[in-house]
Amino acid sequence: MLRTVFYGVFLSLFVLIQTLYAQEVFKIGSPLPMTGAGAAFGEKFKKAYSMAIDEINAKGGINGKKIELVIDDTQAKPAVAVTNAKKLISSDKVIALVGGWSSGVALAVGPVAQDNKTPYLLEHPALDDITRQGHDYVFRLQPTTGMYSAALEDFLEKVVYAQEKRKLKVAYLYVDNAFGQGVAKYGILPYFKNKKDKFDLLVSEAYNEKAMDYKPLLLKAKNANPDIVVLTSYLTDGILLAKQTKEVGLQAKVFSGTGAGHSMQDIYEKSGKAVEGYFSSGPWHGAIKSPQWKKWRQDWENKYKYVPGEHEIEGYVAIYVLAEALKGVKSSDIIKQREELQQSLKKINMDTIFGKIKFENFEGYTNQNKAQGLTALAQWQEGKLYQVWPKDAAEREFKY
Amino acid sequence: MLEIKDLRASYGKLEVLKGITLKIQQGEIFSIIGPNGAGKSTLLKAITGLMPHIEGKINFAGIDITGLQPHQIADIGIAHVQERHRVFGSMTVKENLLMGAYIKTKRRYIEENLEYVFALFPRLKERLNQQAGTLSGGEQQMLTIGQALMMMPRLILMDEPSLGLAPLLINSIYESLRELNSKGMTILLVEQNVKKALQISQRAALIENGAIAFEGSSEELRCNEEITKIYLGLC
Amino acid sequence: MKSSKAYIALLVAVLLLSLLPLLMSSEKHKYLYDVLFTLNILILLSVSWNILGGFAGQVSFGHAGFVGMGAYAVALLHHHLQLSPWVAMPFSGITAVIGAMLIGSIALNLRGPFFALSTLALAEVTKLIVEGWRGFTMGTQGIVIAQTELLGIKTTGGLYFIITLWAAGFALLISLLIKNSRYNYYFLAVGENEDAAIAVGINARKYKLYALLVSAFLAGLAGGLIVAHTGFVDPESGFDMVRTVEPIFITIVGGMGTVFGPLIGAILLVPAGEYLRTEFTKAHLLFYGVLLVVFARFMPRGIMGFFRRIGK
Amino acid sequence: MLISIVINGLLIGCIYSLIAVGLTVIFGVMRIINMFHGDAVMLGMYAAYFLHEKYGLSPYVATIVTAPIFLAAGMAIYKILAPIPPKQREMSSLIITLGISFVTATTAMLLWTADYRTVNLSYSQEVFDLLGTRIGYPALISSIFSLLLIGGFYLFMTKTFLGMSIRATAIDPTTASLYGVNVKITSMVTFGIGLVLAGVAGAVLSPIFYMYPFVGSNFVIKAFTIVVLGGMGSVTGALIGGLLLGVSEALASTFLEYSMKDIIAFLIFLGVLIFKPSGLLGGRSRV
Repeated sequence: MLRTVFYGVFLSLFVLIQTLYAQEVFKIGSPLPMTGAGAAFGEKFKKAYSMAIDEINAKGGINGKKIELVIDDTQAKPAVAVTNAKKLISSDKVIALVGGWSSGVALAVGPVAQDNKTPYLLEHPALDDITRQGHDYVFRLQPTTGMYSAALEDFLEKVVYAQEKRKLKVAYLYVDNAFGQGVAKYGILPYFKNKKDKFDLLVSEAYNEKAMDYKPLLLKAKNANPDIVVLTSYLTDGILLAKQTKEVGLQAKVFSGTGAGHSMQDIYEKSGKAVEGYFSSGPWHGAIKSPQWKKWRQDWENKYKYVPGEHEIEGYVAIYVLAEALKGVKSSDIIKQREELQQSLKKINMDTIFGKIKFENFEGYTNQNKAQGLTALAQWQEGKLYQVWPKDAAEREFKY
Repeated sequence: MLEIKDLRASYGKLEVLKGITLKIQQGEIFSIIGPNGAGKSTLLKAITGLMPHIEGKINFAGIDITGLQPHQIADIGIAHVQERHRVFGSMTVKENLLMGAYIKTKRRYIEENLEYVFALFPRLKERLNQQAGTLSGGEQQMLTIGQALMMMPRLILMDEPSLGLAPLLINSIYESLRELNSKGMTILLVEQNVKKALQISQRAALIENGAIAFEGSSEELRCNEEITKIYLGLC
Repeated sequence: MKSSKAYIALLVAVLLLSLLPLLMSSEKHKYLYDVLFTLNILILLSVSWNILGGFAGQVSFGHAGFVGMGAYAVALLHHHLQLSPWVAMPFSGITAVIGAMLIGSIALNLRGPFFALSTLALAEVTKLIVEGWRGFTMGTQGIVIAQTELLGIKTTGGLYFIITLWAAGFALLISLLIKNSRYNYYFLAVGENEDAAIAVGINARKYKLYALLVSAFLAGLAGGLIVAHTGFVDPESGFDMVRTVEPIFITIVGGMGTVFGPLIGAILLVPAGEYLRTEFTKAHLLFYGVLLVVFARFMPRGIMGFFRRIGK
Repeated sequence: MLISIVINGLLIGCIYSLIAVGLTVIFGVMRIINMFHGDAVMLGMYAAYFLHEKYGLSPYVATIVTAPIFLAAGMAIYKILAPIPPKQREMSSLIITLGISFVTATTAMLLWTADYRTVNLSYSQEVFDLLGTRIGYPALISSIFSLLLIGGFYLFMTKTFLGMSIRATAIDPTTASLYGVNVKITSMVTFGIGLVLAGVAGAVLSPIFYMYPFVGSNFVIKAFTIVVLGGMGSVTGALIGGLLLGVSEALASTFLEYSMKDIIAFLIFLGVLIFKPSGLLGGRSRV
């Protein structure tokens, strides 16, 4: 009798330990701006991650383990983000880092991840330099700033120039920070420099994101009487620019943003519909023709009551990419787990609603997903942003 | 009218007034004289509530005003003209005079009081819209007295009106004080200019080291041996 | 505390804390060491602010400017001349001192709130120049600094905390030396009443400049130490206003004008801030704000002042 | 184009001035560096937003509803600051107001989320033509409203006893008390009025700017620039300082590189500090 009890207790203890062991989770850490000017974006990514994680966990997790998200507030400050990353790695013992929103934060977190051999997956910080440091623990699934304007450039040449058949005057205004400088330096400026025969870049100015009045700048652009106005903006400056463009009466054949602010639903309502007809060239909003994408978008609207854009899909897909890679993690030691995850990420080759994800080393980039099919030109038509270029990814005909 | 009983006041640990007892009669000019740092100005500050810690009793026209706030004492009818003619430099002369009539019950009489002040100091009327800070020292002194009159006080405390002024101006200021007094105004005058003070006042007290050394009629003080020693024979 | 005892206590504390990695592995407790790094940096910065604001009575709103200058000195030497941050480090302090001479030539003519606001403006101007001078400073894109090693200490690693510990100790030592020298009296005189100080023959401008230069050196050094650790700097983060605000908080909470006030303030506020941030991802600034209001309201002379009063 | 640029500079300058006026009054009277000011502007914006969304109130009319609340809030904050000994007041008030700023902004975020919001009026995109310059109606109305408010406040400060007592307290609180001014109450009311002006500035900004809980920090440094530029405590100084800043920024951003615009503002600021430390309009608390 005593023996049975003893065995019983022993057995149940064993089972208990086993289940405890099995219930161990994969922790994913994210340094995000949850306070300060970037808080609205931190909130977007938090929603995107949570949605994906809830779905995965509801289906039983990965290898029987659930995924858990740990967020630490960066206030969008690189120096704080370094502490965040170290806390997440050494104190929370996360298996991987994801996100960061701004390029400055990602530039600072990258070396910490590399140093501690912890995979760091970027889904939004876009500055080219981040994946040009040779860090083999840093992965990026979305296009870089230099790739943002690819679809616009294609469109301007093949459609606008082809139709007008004359040299076109261009005004370019961009936000003065790592993102804006990146798009300008790696994308727009070299492009127009190369195509001097077709385009005449008359105004090219960086502006302060926090300014209250852009009218002098817009008057300067108006004075040049441009055919094409290109803007690289975040949300708040994008809103003011759109409103004040109407106010000063700046007119052009084409107004185009380069993703970021111009591809967020917020800009339409908050600018009082001033961006109707604007184009936006940037990371696309997914493989919109696929049924999985349509379902995702519906789910999102049901859950959060608004139309998702590039941030939401990037965050959501990032978790699925990590989940896929986590399948290759077998060991129990966190240090080995991280190594296995890195190896596993290297081998990733998957189709997602954000397109094909495969991390490659090329032309000085390390673990950068190539951009083919990931940038698209979209246009604001009757309050919604529809992809219009390239043709095979178009939901609607462009209006021009 | 004003009764002060065993008044003590101190700055931190330094006791400046060591038990002062005084009575000021209605309608008189009472001079307080004494060397620098004897506590003359402190006495005035203690009366109008500018000293944070005082002991003793101050009674004004039957009201106990000990420990009241400066603005309450102003309400009760005591004007305090501080030394070095502290006007509101960046406000105009007119605004300065109007500040004198800040107490609600006196605002009704602004016009009459302005006339009264202008009659006494015609210079002020000429400079009505000038910034007070740009006035000469003498004019500023006139302005502060004018401000005090706008309060329609029952008692004016006057701190060193002659300080830093040319002799001719001093005479003119004192002339106005005499005129005010002749119309019934009670004045408590603190002066280093002993000669002037004792000429104008009916009674006077000598303060030394925070205590009253002598008190009596101005005539008595002028001929007092001690004072003669210090202030070189005024008698 | 007798002054000689204070020196010994300081030395012993720094030496003992330097041995901490023997007890706790710096590899395993990276976060702890990072918090200690932040703590040391803020002690250094607060002591720097206190020398100018607390000792000499010249309240600076522009410390972020000196920090930024130091940070950019290291970053630019690394970027253009490939100098290791270890070699470039001393230049961070020196650059800030040069900057302080320029700033001082304008600001030291001013007093009180005018001095404070002019230092704020000058720090902003420096930041805007760094932002605008893209060819040299990379503008808003920022500069990445590769991590380097010296004697097995990585600028990004846990052992780096020892370097910042010695820097904080060095700042406290300077603070003590000033407090126990005749300069303390000059500073006090100038801080209390500049006109009176000039009237008794003290060259007020000279002593204000001395305090400014010492303060700027330490703040610049802090900037250099931070940038080597973060590995990235842009104008927004290099000249972050927080680098002005935090030392003021810490010094006031600890006790302005005392040698150990900044130390006590930092030991209290840094862990509190860390705890609140990790515990309340979104609401941490709320609690931190309440903490500041309560401290500043009920202990306007800081913790040192509070205990001194109770001691009486 | 030059005329358009100057006009635009003046328009935005009016609003800069309005933000600075409240700050300058608080600073002039109490020597309190009010770091909460930007957050009061933020609260004014949100109040205008909600009153517009829920009750269709025009932001300009909404100021009547919010003014008493800001007055009370200002007086309450002054109650926290008042008991601090004068010697510590300058620094302690800086920290306390900054602490309150943290609490306010974070609470705003928890209540209203971090989302950006704007107020779009029915006439948001209508344009008025002035000397060949196109001006949006909201920008025009906001600027005129600001000017009227500053003008009204100027009259209040020069023509009423309360206004004069505020100025007198700023110059010399001791002397003011001897004329019957209750300095404590005056200071308290002044703080309240300062916040009312900040709240109104927020309402005026709401149709032409955007809001989020931490937006306040955008205004603080600029407002302090104007305060020092105009002379601390001076209402006309704040007006002229704001207009000057608006115009110089507009001109600088047209004829120089745009990023140089802020440098110009700060260089003007430094020039004033060097050559006239008391500000453009001289001594403190000249109206």
